[in-house]
Amino acid sequence: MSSSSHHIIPLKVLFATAGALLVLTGLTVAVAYIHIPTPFNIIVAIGIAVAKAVCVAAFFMGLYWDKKINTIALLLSVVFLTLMVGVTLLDTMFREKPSDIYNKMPAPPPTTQM
Amino acid sequence: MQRLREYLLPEQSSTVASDVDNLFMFINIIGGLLLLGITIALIYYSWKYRRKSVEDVTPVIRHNLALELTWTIIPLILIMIVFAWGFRGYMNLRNAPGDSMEVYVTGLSFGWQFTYTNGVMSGSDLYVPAGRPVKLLMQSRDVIHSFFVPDFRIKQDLLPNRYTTQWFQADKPGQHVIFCTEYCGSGHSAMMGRVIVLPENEFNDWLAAEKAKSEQELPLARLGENVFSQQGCMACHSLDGAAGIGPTMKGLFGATRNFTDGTSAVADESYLREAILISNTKVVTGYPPAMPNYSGVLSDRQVDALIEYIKELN
Amino acid sequence: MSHTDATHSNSHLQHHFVDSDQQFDSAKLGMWLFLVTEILFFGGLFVAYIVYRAWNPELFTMAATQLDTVMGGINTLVLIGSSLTMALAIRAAQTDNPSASIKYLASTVALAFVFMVIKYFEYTHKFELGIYPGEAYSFTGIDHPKAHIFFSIYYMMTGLHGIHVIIGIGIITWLIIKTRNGAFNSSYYTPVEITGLYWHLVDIIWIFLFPLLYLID
Amino acid sequence: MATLPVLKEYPAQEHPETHFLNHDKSLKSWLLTVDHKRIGLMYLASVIFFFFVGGVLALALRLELWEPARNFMDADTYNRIFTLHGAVMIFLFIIPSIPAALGNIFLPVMLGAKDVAFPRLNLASFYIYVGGALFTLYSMAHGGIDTGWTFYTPYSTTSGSAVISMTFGVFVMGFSSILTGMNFIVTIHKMRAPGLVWGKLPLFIWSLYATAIIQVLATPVLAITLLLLIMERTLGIGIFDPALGGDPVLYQHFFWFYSHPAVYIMIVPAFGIISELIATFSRKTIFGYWAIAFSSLAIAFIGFLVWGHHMFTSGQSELSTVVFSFLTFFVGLPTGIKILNWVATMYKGSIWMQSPMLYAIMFLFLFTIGGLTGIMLGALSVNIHLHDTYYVVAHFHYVMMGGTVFAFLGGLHFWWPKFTGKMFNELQAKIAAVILFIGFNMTFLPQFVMGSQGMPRRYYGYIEQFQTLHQYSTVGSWVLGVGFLLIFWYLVQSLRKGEAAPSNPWGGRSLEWMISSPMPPHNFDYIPVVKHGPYDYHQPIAEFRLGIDDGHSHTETKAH
Repeated sequence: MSSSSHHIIPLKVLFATAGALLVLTGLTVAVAYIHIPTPFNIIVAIGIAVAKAVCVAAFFMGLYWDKKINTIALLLSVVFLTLMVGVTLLDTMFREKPSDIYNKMPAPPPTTQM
Repeated sequence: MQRLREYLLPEQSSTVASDVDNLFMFINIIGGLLLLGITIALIYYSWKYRRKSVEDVTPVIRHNLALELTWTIIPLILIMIVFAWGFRGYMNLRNAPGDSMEVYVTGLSFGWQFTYTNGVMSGSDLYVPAGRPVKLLMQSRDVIHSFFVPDFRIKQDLLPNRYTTQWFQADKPGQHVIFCTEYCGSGHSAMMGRVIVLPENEFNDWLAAEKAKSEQELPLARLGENVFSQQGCMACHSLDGAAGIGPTMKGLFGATRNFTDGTSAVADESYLREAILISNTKVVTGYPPAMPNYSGVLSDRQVDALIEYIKELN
Repeated sequence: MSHTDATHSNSHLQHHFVDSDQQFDSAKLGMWLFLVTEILFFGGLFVAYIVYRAWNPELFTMAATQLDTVMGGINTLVLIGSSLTMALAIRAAQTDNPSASIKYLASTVALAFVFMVIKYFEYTHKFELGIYPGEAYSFTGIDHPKAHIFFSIYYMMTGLHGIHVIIGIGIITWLIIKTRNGAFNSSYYTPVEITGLYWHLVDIIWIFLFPLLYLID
Repeated sequence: MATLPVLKEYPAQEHPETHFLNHDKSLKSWLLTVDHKRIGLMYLASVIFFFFVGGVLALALRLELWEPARNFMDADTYNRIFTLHGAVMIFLFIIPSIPAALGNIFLPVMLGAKDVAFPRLNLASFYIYVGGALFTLYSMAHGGIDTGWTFYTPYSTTSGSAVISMTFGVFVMGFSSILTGMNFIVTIHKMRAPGLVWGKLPLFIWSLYATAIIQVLATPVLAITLLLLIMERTLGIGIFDPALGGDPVLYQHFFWFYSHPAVYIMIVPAFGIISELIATFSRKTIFGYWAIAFSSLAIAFIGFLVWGHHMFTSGQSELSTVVFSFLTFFVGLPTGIKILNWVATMYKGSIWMQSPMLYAIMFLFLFTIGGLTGIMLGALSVNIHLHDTYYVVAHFHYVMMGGTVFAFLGGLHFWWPKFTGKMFNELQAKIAAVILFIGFNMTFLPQFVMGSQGMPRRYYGYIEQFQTLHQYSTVGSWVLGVGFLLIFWYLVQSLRKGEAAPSNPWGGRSLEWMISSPMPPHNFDYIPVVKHGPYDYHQPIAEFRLGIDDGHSHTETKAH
């Protein structure tokens, strides 16, 4: 159990990870230039970013060999961040856009005119 | 129970109030019973199982599945009832009937301004007809305020960047207090108003009379009086010499004013104009710099009218 | 479980730990928890970003054209490179090779400087156009009433990230000095390891910032 | 676990000559200490000081409210004082009160560790807290702040008061809270004594664990929120300020994402203390150990999903209002389970009504009221009427003061002999507890009535119909003041000439009672081995006083 936390990451893995990151960076730029329709371009961009982040976390940061509790901590932060985003959007996406509701409603009688 | 409800809650003056009150009393009764049970258990156990000797031995009771399930499931059912009841009431509070009369509400530090669709404006008093749903389209001019009428059980924040709405229907003529319930500064607790419910025909007369009043060319001082009330100035400035958040208007014109920066000036027309439009450049000693800027809010004619009105108060 | 570490050298072992494994594991978990707080700290900005992007998708498409994808892309590569050198520095420390460790740490710092220099050019170029954060924003090239909010978010995100890079430069420089003094070896290299974790997180945050800010189409 | 070799028995030394309080008496040894007990004591002194400050502010507010109009201060002073009362009580007193003060002193001891995992970080956390407190005092001196402790935009971006220094102070204190939380999580994971498996952790530790998770996950969001607010005021970044195109309701989401879970940072440690008190003074195995332990974690988790119930009237979407209301009720469930478990623990116990137990009983009563009125406030249609009225004020005082402060006092009395080595006057303690109970209810029960009658909160003046109730409440606040003065008086007396405390005055079973009072400088001279759970009152007490020789620790290290 102690040997796992002192894992020495093989050189091959380090360089392979760096290589994968370079390829994925190229991919994400390329994808940006081919104009995928809107919801999907964001999904693809985030998907590639997540893949890169997983590479870094698993191999550079050694989570792959490390104690599970550290991975759990990382996942916990992601889960709670997702919750914060999701639940905030429950409000912001389901009220009419501030600017739109402004334009749609009749202007209030101006207060300065007498 | 009836009397307890009447003590705990203000009068029921809107169509939604009784449903809200029933839920309030339902939770009180259920909660009261639970509290009573727990209190009796606490006191009884404390006495019954008091330590009799230092050698007391207690049984090992780690859990009891049936008991634990009971006190999980019964509260679960109760809170779901409360949720559903509250949800229904909330939907009722939110969805204004289609035939509602619309009134625009502006909250400002520290007063209320009501504008009817025919252009009539009223400061601090909201006149409505009895027996007709009224929908408020609300907006704040500065910070967040909240429009609360306890007798109607309604409350909604006013935001500076968009409209919020709420509605009510009062069936009986009468007067009801309006509070601001979102903290907004020095005059927060003075930011009160009234809802005046009139019988339908009296309301129509009032609206017509106000309409006529605003159309004729008023003398400046009378216009000033209207502006003073519509802008909610009296929340801070009294007319009778009493101290408020701001100085009284009585005897102001021509008096010498001392400012916090050590200077002083005579309150003449140009001073008053500056004090209204760019309010906090000079702050009178003894008062907070709480006055909002009215530059861009009031027209020149309205400022002139206010000055005339203040002069008249001497 | 092996206790070779504890017997090998425990001059660094603090009195309240039983052995250096416990100390090492504790330090590492502590660092991960710190990274958790960092993620949520940046997370607030991501929430602001997502909310405003969901409200004004067209603004984000327009405003992103003002960001230099080439510079952002180069910076991405620079940070990935620095992550690699950081990982190699840890490996060198683990394998009792302090001179290699110093070399790799120095490369990491150098790459971090490259990153900051590129950032400097990006910022100054924007300032010349009048793209400032907040009320000082005076750029007229984007026809949108909320254009300044996009750039406020941009400056907050990249600015906070930049501050983290600068802090990283400071810590890694300190590591170089300590390594030169022979503070680390295969049985004790905790500071190198946990600084590495920090540095990789800085990289991960940039991995998300790059597509979210520069690559909007 | 059964095979752990028991080599030698170590009974606690009664009335030791040297202990952590006197082994080094220099000022430097206190100010630069890395000993968790001394840091905890410095925290304790600080939070008590700030509780006093916040309490005096509260008395001033209550006195002003004696009259419907001006009594002795103007509206702006009143607004500054209520803001300060809130900010001081929340950020300077209640958040650090149980975890950073009592938790710091007892968490490592209860785990059988010599210190927390990162002692220097622990000291840093204390000084960061002091630094944040200094910023708060600075903003008091420079005009004060009148925004309310919630700093809502756009009032906080336009108000002329010292918003930046105050929010910066809170920002700084957030880091102190984060460091304490991190330290506790790592300590609980990595520093448990051999045999102390998760199922044998005292419930106070479980509650601190849940609290620490909230601190680590939520506090960074407060930091970024306040940073954005400071940027909004200095640069005008326009994210929250409607005048610049921002959205004030978004600020409220950011703020409550921290500040609602923060409510659980305040109350969950109190649950832990109550579990200890009820079990110890009933001398009985706790009922539903896992239910209590996991309900803390459940509360911590659900607590992150209900922040919007502070915003039912804010203009957030109706969908989110409904979802938040629904989720809010699910916090009530684990909380109710806890209360019933405690009551069930007392059943067939051997109840010794000493002052800590008295506080626990009072806690159960007051907190039940606080919890049930929380259900009331969760009900949507009723909430609309009660939102931002005195009903809410009364509700959170029943939870925070009737709950956390009473539990804090219970814990303080419970552990007082352990960390001071002195007993206090039990009769006076009971009298003070009763005075507090009466004063508390007198202060806050009328506020429920006022609130449901429609009295809004944060009001400097009020309409005359509420005057009688306000005056009851003010008189109650004086009774509370007297109660606290009495406690202060007899605790000082106890320090000066209290009877020397035995190592285990209440007959507790967890590790802190197995060492001498006051504790030895490094807690344990040996590595303790834990055989029974902390609530195994059916086992002979001799079997709890066990240890193995320090020299053998490496053959039997952690059992996790």
